[in-house]
Amino acid sequence: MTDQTVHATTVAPAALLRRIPGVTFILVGMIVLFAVGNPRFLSAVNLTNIGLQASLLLMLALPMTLIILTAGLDLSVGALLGLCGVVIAALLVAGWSLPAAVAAAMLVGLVAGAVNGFLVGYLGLPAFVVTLGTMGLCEGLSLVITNGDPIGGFTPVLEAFYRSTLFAVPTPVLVAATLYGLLSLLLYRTRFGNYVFAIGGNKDALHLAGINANLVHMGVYLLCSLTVALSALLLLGRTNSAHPSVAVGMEFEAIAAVVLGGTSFEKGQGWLFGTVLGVLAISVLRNGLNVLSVEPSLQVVCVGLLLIAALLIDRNRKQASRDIA
Amino acid sequence: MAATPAAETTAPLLRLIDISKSFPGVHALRGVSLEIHAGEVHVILGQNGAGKSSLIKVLCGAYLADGGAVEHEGRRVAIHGPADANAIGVGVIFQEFSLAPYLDIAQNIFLGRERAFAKAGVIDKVAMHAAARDVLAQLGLHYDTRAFAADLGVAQQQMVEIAKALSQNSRILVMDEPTAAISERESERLFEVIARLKQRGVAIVYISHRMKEVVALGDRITVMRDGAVVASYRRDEVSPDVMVGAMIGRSLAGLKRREPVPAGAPVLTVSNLQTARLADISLEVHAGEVVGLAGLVGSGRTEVVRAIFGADPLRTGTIRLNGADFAQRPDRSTRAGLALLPEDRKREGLALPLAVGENATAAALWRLFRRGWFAPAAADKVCRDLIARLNIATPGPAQIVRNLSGGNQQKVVLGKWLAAGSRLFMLDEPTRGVDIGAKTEIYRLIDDLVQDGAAVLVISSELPELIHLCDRAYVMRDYRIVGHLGRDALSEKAILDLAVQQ
Amino acid sequence: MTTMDTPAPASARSQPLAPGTLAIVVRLGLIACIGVLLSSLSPGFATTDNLLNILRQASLLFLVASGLTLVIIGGGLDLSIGANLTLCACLSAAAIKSTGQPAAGIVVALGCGALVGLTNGVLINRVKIPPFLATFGMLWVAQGIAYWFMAGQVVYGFSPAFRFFGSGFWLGIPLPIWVMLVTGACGVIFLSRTTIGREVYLMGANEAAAVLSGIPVARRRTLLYVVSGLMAGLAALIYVARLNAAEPGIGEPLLLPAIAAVLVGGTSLFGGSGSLVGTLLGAIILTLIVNALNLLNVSASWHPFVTGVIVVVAVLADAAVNRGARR
Amino acid sequence: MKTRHLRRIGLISVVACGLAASPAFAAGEVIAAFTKNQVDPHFEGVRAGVEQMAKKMGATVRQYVPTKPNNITEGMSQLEDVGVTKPNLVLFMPIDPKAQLPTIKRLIESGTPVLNYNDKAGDAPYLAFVGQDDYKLGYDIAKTLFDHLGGKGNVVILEGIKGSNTGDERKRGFDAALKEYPNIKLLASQPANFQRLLGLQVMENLIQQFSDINGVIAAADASALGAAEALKSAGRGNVPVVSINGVPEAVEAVKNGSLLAIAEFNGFKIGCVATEIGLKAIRGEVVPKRVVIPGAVITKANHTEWLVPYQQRTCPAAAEYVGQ
Repeated sequence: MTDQTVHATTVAPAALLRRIPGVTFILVGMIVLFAVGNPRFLSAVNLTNIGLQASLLLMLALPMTLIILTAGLDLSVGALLGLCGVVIAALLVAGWSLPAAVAAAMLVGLVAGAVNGFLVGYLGLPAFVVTLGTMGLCEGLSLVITNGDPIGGFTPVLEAFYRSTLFAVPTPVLVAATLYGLLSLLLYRTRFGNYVFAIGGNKDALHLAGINANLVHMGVYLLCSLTVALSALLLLGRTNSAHPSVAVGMEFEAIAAVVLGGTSFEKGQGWLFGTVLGVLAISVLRNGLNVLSVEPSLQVVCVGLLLIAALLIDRNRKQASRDIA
Repeated sequence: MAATPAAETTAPLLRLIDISKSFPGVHALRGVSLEIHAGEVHVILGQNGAGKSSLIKVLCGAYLADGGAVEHEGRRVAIHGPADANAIGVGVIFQEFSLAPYLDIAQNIFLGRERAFAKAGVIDKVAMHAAARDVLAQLGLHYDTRAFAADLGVAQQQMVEIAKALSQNSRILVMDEPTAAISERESERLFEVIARLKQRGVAIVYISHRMKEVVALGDRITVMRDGAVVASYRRDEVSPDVMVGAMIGRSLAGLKRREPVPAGAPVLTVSNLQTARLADISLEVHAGEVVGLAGLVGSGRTEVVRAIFGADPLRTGTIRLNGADFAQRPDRSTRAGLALLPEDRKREGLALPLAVGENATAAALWRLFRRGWFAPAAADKVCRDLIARLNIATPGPAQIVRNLSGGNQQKVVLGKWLAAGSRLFMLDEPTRGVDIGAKTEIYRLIDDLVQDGAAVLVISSELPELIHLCDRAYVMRDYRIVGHLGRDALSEKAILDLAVQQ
Repeated sequence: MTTMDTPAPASARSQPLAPGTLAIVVRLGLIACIGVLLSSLSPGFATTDNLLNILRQASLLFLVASGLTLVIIGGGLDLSIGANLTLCACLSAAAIKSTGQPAAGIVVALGCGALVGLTNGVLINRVKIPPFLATFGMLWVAQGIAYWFMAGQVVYGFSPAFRFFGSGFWLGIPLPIWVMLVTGACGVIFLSRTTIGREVYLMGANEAAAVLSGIPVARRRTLLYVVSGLMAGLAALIYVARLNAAEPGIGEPLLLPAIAAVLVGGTSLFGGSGSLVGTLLGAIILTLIVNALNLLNVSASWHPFVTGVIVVVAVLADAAVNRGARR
Repeated sequence: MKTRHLRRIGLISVVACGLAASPAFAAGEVIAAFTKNQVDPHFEGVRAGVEQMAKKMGATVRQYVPTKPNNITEGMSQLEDVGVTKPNLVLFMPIDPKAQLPTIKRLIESGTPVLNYNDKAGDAPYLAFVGQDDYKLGYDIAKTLFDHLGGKGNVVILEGIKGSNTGDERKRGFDAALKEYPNIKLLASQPANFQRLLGLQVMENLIQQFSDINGVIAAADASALGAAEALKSAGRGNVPVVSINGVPEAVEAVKNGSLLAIAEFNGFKIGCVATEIGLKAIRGEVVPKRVVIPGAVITKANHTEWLVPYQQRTCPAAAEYVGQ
């Protein structure tokens, strides 16, 4: 310690351990508990169920992680998911081909992402407000397009795709896993990923490094909205019909999953894999409560308690590690 | 990255000609001309608001100059953005670091230039970390490049900044008050690095308030005032007095020590205070005294005043005010007559988006309106009185604090505590980022306070300031008080001897 | 140096409209425009009955949004207000039913609201959970308790004395409007004429500075969440009295409209700025728009879309004004 | 720190094991009963009917209700999860038939017997369908109102949730009745989503828009009760309001005159009969494929039967309705 400026800061294994969010403990606890409560909980069928139920939430929560890393938020993902589903379904029913309909949904996602990204990235408006607005717009548009009626009777290909498996793994799980792989490559191995952390941590620094930080910022929202537009295919496959408000509210669950996974709302601190853990925790809880046939009203309470308990653990651990330091 | 031989000092590397920049209502720069030579340290001196920051921003492409030209090695260049500045080798180390807290050292060093390590868009992390270690090694540093910037100390972050600039082959390195937030010891380390850089032919533009550094480092010194260059010297042709004179437009005698006031009864008695980091802190401040809390940055000075104020939890120890115990909570401390002027006034001292009036009465609402009913007229009057008493340059209490200069902002923070009727003032770096004019006024105010029987505990990294102000001082190292210096023993050397572990 | 020596010029008073005042004026103008437009398009609009109808609907929205406004000005967020309202409504309705005393219902509703608010405050202050998540968690907990308590039933049928709060008139004006005016006035006085109100702005603008100015921020914040909970409790009473029933689904659909009313009212989610008058106008604008669409025979499917447009426009306009003011 | 976690996890485990264990000890068949939300008392009627009949026949019931009212994806997840617990009988009502049909088909294919009740859930090999004819309920109640009005006047309709089978069928019934009464004029038809507050506010606005409303048809009790409140506070309490369902609160409103009449959509009976038919089917008896319980029109004259709380009612025998 004689020369503190030269002294190397090392990444201790403890630091890695510290990254594991508190929800992991709860997740493990829940799995043990549910498995004891009903041995079928760990059956292949049920694991498939959990995977299927988690995959759509994961599709929203993963890009949401990137947005939260930029110290932002996207409340519009649920409504946008619904809107893109409605657009695809309506166009399919109107006789468009699947690729054309998907392209149209991507366009919708592009516009939504561009609006969010421009207002947040370029104009610096608070993301909560901006995306709350676009959320209203998307939900409203879905209602206007459908006039409130669900749209069904389109090609069964989507459902078949949703229900297909590869090596006994459901395709949606593979899709979500692929997205995780791609995003983690993007986040940890590319320039774009570095810039995402930099925007949340110090956007000016990125600007001064000669990078068009606003564009990157907008790009994160675009990426999110485009992913959401593609996820609409999974949603359609799952529900076999398009409802204007089917996914409204999922944004809050996605955000909760991200934060459960240890990603902070500030400074670009976070971990993509934590989001996977957060999504799993929510999905396992819901599935397990069903498998154990817990009374419906208690299920509602349990969701709230999961959130509070996980954050409580994180808080305690953070305090403990600070006390040691 | 190869070392460039020291260039001819006769031909300037970069020449700024007649640069001007104005904002609505303000001429930030008026026809500034400057020559920057390779292998030289060019110090820019000036009070706050003299235009130094604007100049840097023009240099690094953050501002677009309204008029004037820039010549790089004799050729006209245009700086339209950070990319243009990078292209001619300008690197800036700002006071507020441009590091992303949750990127590691290597990622921070090469932020924006990852392409060099990318294969098909994927970054080769091994190569990047190796390169980062190389750059740091050139500065004689051996950091673990996987550490997050968030886990580094201020000085270490600064070194990473320098490494970052160096890795960009910066030929011109601009440093904005680099020693403002680091200890003397760390400053020495920095000066060594600067010397190394000079040898390699890097031109350094060094901005500082500290005359000692200016004299020690500067090869060429330019003084700015009101957005214009008032004088430019070579080091050997100028004395500190002349430079200060140029800065403030008149000659100022060196700082004399403040006349002591007869000390009264003890106001603050701290014994055996211990917190998560601090150990064994005992000190006493009497009425009519200015007591210094000296030590390097990171030695625990700020933590002591925060703990006394109740902002951080205590483990053990007693704190008495006028002989009585009081609850260690900021609201109770305030009501008991304690005042804390925090180190970082923008983050902790002021609500920047609110008005001067709202800020000035923030700590005094309980005292001015004991029943809890707020009267705007009364608050307005209190605020106008403070503005007059402290000579705060503002159009009125309704002015948003963000729009004031640093010195005037600091006066608002002080005014907050005057309004609260505090009897013990704990001032953490009261003159940081404050121009000389405001500085003298703050000194005068401190003097007034003790004349009036209040007690003052001052933290400062500027030793001359401590010696000027204080009747005596405690010196800290590693979160402990390691010594006490009475009025006669108080000297820069004495403080440094105690503050730096031998 | 010259500026330093000259004392502040006294002309500072005669500066242009502060952004806050401007925002209020703009909103009043907007309401007037919609009003003029509608009365020319639809004869049914400019009747006393219709205007009172709009105000009565707005009053319910305002009551929910008012507590939220205070919380947001203080730098927080309360997503649990809707679920809190549900819980208060269910518990108080049951209390009135079982005791036959409206007073019991009032006590239970306010007590329950305050308790949920207090829990929010503790989670945020003590456990340091970000407000967004703490109140989101409480949303689920309160909703779940309401479901459990009601077990699928509806509590209905109250004495006229209690129903007077929701459907009565005084001086020809529906009582909810009076409640809105009285609580609004109290709120405005609280924010502008009490030291605590001033402290709320300070802590919203810069929490750290507020703490170091000796403002007991944690207690103030808890107070705000308790007030927000109390407002949810009060709103619950009015809702129960108005609907003559309590069911576990009444509160949840109110959350987003309440946030929208706050935003349209010009309160910044960054904290430290905003006003209850703005929220009142925001609630009126949102109600007015739906009323207008109805009178113009626009399909109900368009309501959410148009509301979304209004929110976006309001936010963009405020951002533009603030940018202008900052320059 | 670790012990604290362990203690916490331990506590949670104990609670959850208790929750898990309770149904496991009960004897007889396990019935999984689906309802759409925990808000509408109609579904409480269904649940009460199922519980009563199951108890009578020695079976155990597990209730599945989405945590968010009428949430389609949650309803689907619960169906999938039920596939894991393998109950002996599933009583299923769709939140959305199109969305849930494929999942329910797979559940049946995996060997779980499913009975469809309350709402039609598309075409799948169900044990049976037990429900009521929403179209007819809509038609009957509209006619009741129109006759009350003497065959002429202006009416407004408060629709249900668009796209729900129940809502659409009822609306179709209203429209069919309208066609038969040329002198009845439909002023407006707006969705009130079976909700009370929406019923109240939509009605408030309609009152402002039309000064000459003679009658109101609501697709469900909650929105009808809201509308009746709006009319009463506008001093138009004499405008007759009719609705469909017949939850005790609404029946009381018929008793005191706030509502004119209700077409009986009896969740309790549906629950009872569905459980009886379903249990009989899995116990090997031959059961009818389709049981439609007729709905009476509840008026002041005959309302007392429906005032009884669900828990105090007695299940009718399914035989009463078979063959009707």
